[in-house]
Amino acid sequence: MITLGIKDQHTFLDEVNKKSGCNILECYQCGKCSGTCPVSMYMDITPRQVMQFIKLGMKDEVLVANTSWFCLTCAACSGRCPRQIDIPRVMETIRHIAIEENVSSKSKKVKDIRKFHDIFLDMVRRYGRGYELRLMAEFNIRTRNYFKDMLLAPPALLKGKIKLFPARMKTAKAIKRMFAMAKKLEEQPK
Amino acid sequence: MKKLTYFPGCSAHGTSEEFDHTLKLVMKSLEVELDEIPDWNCCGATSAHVMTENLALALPLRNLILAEALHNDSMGIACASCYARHKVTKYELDKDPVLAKKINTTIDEGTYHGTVEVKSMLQFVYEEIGIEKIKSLVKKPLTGLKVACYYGCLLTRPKAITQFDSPEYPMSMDRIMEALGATAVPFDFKTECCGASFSISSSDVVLSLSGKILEYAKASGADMIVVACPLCQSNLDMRQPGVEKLFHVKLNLPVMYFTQLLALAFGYDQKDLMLGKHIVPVEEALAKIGKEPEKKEEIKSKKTVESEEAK
Amino acid sequence: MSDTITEKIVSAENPSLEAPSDWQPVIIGILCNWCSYAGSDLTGTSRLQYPPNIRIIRVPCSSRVDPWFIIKSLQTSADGVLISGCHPGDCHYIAGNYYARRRFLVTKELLKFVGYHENRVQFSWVSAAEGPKFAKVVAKVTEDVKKLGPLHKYRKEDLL
Amino acid sequence: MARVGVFVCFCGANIADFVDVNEVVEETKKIKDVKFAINYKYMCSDPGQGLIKQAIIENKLTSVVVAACSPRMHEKTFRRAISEAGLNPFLLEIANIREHSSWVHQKDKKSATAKSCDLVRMAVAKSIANEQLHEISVPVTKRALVIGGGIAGIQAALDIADAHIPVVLVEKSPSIGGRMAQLDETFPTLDCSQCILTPRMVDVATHPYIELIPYSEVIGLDGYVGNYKVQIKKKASYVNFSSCTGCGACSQKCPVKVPNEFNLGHDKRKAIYSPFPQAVPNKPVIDAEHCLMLTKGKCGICKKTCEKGSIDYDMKDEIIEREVGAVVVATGYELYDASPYEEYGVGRFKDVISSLEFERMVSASGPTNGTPIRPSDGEIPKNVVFIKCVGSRDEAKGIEYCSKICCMYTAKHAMLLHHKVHDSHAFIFYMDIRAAGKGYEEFVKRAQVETAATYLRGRVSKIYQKGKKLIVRGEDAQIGQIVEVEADLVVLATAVMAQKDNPDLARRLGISYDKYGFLSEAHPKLRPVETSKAGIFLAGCTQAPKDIPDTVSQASACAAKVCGLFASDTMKKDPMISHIVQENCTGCQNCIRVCPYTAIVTEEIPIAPRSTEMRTVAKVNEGVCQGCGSCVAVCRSFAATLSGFTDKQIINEILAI
Amino acid sequence: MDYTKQIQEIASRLFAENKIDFFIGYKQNLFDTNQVPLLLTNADGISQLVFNDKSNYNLTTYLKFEHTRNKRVGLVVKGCDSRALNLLLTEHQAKRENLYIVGICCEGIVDENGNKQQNCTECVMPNALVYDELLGEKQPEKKYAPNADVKAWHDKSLTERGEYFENVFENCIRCNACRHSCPLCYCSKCCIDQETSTLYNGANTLSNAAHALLTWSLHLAGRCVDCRNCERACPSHLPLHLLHKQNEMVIYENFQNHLSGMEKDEPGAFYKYNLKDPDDFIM
Repeated sequence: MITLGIKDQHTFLDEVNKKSGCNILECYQCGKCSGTCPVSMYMDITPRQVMQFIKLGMKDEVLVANTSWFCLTCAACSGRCPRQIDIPRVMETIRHIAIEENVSSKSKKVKDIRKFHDIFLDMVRRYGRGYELRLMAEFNIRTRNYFKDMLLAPPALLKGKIKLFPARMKTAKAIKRMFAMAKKLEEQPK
Repeated sequence: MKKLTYFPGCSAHGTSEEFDHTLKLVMKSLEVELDEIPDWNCCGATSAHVMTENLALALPLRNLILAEALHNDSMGIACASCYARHKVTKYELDKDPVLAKKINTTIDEGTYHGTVEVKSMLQFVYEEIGIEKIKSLVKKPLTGLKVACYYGCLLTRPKAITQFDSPEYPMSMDRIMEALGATAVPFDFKTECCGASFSISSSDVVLSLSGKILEYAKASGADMIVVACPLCQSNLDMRQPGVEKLFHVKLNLPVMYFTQLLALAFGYDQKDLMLGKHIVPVEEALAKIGKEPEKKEEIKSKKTVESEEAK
Repeated sequence: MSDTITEKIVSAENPSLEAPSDWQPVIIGILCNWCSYAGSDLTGTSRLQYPPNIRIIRVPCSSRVDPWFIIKSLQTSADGVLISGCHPGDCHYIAGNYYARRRFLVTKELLKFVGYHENRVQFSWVSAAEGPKFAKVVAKVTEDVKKLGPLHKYRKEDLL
Repeated sequence: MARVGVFVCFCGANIADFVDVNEVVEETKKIKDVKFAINYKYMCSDPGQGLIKQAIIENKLTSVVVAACSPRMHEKTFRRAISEAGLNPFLLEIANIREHSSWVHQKDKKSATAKSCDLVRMAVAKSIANEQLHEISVPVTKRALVIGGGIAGIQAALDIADAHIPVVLVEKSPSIGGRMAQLDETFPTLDCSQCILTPRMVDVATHPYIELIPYSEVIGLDGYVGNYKVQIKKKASYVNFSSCTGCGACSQKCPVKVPNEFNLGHDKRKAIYSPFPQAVPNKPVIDAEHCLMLTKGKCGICKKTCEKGSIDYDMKDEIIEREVGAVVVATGYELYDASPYEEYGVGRFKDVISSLEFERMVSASGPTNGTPIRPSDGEIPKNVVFIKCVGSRDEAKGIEYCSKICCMYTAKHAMLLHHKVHDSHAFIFYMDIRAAGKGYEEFVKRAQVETAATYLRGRVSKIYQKGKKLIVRGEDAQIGQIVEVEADLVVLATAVMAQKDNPDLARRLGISYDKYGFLSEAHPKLRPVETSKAGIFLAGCTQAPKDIPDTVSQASACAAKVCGLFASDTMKKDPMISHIVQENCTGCQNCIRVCPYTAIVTEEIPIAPRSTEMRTVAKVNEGVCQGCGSCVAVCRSFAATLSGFTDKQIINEILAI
Repeated sequence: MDYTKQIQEIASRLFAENKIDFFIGYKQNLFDTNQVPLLLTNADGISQLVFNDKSNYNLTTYLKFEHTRNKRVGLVVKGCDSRALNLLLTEHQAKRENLYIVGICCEGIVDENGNKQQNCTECVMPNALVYDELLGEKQPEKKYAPNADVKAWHDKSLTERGEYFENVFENCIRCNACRHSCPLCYCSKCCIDQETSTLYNGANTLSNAAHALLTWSLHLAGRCVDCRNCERACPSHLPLHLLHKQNEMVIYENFQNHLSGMEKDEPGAFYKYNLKDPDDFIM
């Protein structure tokens, strides 16, 4: 059971609204988003429920939920939302808040997903471009799942789908600098 | 000779070499000169915008700035996610110059003016080349080939940003295929998500999503799926064996890039299409080309029409 | 309100001129019949008190108010003028107050330009339900004009 | 030489306690022109009024000032009083020393008294400038125009005609009956629409006081309340109604088949047709687009068949004019075209149909004789999904408002489906169930319990095909899980929209409409059937979405308004309106620009008496002017004046202080 | 800027073809360099017609007089004049079909010492907007900027302004020359007329003069086109443009950049409204 009207219900709502530029109060819980979302069945709470949770100021529940991490930003929901709420943007905002306050779901999947993104970005930082094999390998190592996709990798390798060596970018240092600067910007108070 | 700034995206030199390759062939026939952005970088899809705000904008911004230096009206992007990232970045920054300035600080290569139009290769071919021109170039029509056109999520969404075709039931690729002589079957999963970025991080999701798409493509009677995005391609193609295992079905549904079929119809030889790169073999499907499309289909459809009129 | 003023009051426009100690400003209020006049009646029926300096003239609609009403009032008897009509959109005559609003702004600015203190002429939207608001408005205007002191602008002859 | 009488009222203690009424009288007596002043306990009482009358006569008063309560209170009373004493009622002025003095300055008798004196002075000054005014009376043409022959128009027409007031009923299509004629059974009682409607349609046709003009449109309206002139375009029907017996032989023989609008294209009609069997008038019309004779110039079968020789291929549109005193607009509604809902495959899937198509299917007189079928293969559907709020409450694809009737008719459809196909199952996707109305909630309950329709709370996300089935996917928000229904038929409860040509009509009639195209009422609560233009009224869905009971009651309300308007032969109007002193008028026509009622027109007058050279000046239409005075304020040359509030009167008031 | 020849040609042509009953142009004044209006009823006086940078008078004023009403008139208009003409047409004071208009692309009028007049330096529409034929090169249109003097007075204190205007109005002798010379003052009954005005009649006091002029300027607010006929006509040289430009500024800044007479059929600022008009000055 949750009791409302104790703490200010709207602080979280306002935060999300401000950062996402959406107005979640417009949501009237029709559920078209949830029905649309290709991965809603994997989510702890459906996008529609997220909206209601936010309205009720249930911050922790929202941040811990895997919903925002499973969002593929395929924008199908926002395309159909009768109140034209940019739901992927809201999910993005929630993720960013979760990262800032470094709250995270207990679920392994979410951890994996976050790891993947970390690795990916790290890769971009280092090479400036994508490099699938390393990505796969490192991901598998980091997720203690050594043989995942091993069946898939060899044919891909054979067919030259995955290069053995990264296509290094000439001015990868430009990217390194960018990362550094971007980090600074993040730290700047908005 | 049209000129087009070209952003291949990381996968072009890896998973989707055949896309990159055939694209270049097609553009030659269409008399479009591609100049690839010198020293482009990864757009950060899909991790950057998941994890950080500024980086998600900074990475594509660098490419946009580099592109502006080439002084072409528009910039064509092969990969759908790359396209989405660049398009969104352009949209956001054009809307909010202050933000643009802020992000620009992370980049030495120059300042952003927002002069370049960002288009997906599909959009470019459909809007700036046009069906008529394509028709005129067809040497070897693909008659008899039934294709299901799969657009994925990001080519036509979000409508406000892409401003291209329908987000629910797009027809541009279908029309191109029809122009090539192939038959585009009605297909309800054109814009369903294939699981894109989860390809590696949580492949089971991808399997079920891609599975559904493949299943319905099969059900719609298509010989193959046509795509315009490397991520979609790899998910639908590379993951297909996995799908077959998971769902205990035999799909054997090749997944080709629309550029490959364009090239084929424009008279290039099959071996120019790098068909070897496909996990699911395509030859069988391509063999259908030239065979007379079964008449029954039409007769039946005519019947149903009459039966309705009777009612 | 009628208690005589203790501290000196000088005319805002002509600081050289001082008000007699028992001076009370005269304010002319021009109210539209359907909203503001009805509102002022409500102020009465609900016995809300306000300063007695205002003299009310009834017109059908704020759009009946020709700028010269204001100018003439300032020329002759008034130390301040209050014009009040229906809120935008509520005009009994559909759009009268929108036309009036334009004239009011220009008139106010012109008077300011030629040396009338801006608080001499004030405007308000008071609906038939806003009895309390009317009382407040009148109180405010009266206070403002009291501060400004008697109006002598362009009235040289009445000083002679 | 003015002789003013001033009458100061105590209003019991209300005034007397806070204002020294005697002093007021003494002060007043000092005013030049005041010939008589007195105070009294209750001026509004009979003795009070008697006092005034007596004084008027004894002192030959030329105008009267009553210092009492607000003019909004007793102006009428005292006007009557002085007119009984032979004085023109508009020579009365009221000094409001109660609401504006005694009641608001209760702590300060001295200045309250002073103020009261001022108020009286002002009133006296004004009264001196008062003119004798006489109530304007405008003749009324006692005939009403009703636009639209749906249930709203029918009801209004009948109610008005039953009061022995002639009615002109103009209907766009060949027959009256409107939407209601297309319905099968109606909620909440499930009685057959045709059975209750057709008798009334016949009444209209046979009513001695109703002139039915079918297949026609209103193209113009000039004049003002009580005196409108309306232009009506009679579309060429190519059939001479007066001689046609409606035998229908022509339609039977006609070789051309066209999709039937009445059944939304689910069957065919001929090129010469009457829309449905119970049509009123039951005379066919030729659809010029498809008739072979009119398009290609050959055929002519109907002409050969018709024994009466009523067919006339050379018939032309004709424009007729009628004089009416009031107008009832009842143009009804359109249904939302769902094609923006691509995710529902609208247009791609034959088996996704609109609620009205379903309504026709289940109607015994419908294209399938009452059995619902799948348009794709003609099979009888077992699982039927009903989707509510398609277009309604959807800013993205449709309109923001709630269409009001869908919740109820969808419940009805679920029942009808059950009645027609016993082993069928209805799934209803809804967002809220809005069943406010007499017997409505009970009705929905029946749908839920008796016909066991499955209600799922949520907006459907997508529909896709799987073999012959349609898979309907959405979230059931109550269990928070995604549900998919394998449906044979999907019925979309499409929104109620304003008629597309409402804005044009509104412009022609000179009334206003909202952003959706619904015609606007004068006041959302207190004047829901009037428009901003006097003498024009609204009935039914032309004003907002409504169900049949609401529509009918609004129609009757219109009838009551019209009858009220026509109660007397002439309309009395307050003479406090503006008029133009034409010798001062420069003809700049700015008054015309600002007049909210287009009450001002231009007129040609000689530039000088007996001159042949003409000039254009403004002229106020007394019937239309409401007396706001906008024109007076914008008139720079003192040509426009407003009786009761003339420049002179107002200057006097200002100078009196 | 000298179109004397062209105008003379046009005038004679029009008379020759009997297209007009009047031709209104400018004529050199004998005494000083300034010009006076010239009203021709036939081809005789054509040689007197001139037009150059001294032709300052706004000739549209003549359209309001009895003898030109309903007559066919040939008329020379500069940019500012044409704005007035636009408004006169909107307010039905002249019939377009009766007019043959010689439009001028005006490079600005100079005063006796040869400097450009202030209103010309601030001119927003140097080129005639309505014309049957246009003379000269189109001149660049300036963006509207508030009048310099008005701005200057706004920077001064309330009392300073008050005293200044008290002196200004004191010098008014109420000869009504301003009204008489104004093309847009065509009323038969006028608020500033000392004899007939119901408002400001009686003795010529400062108070009467001041308030009459204020009312008058409000009658021209949103209509005045800044041709400054009034100011030129004023025998006691009152800076009347201050009032007009003040109103113009307020109207331009608050009512969607309204400038009078710029559009065809566009009424004065007080004869239309916009829902977004400023409302914050009202309680």
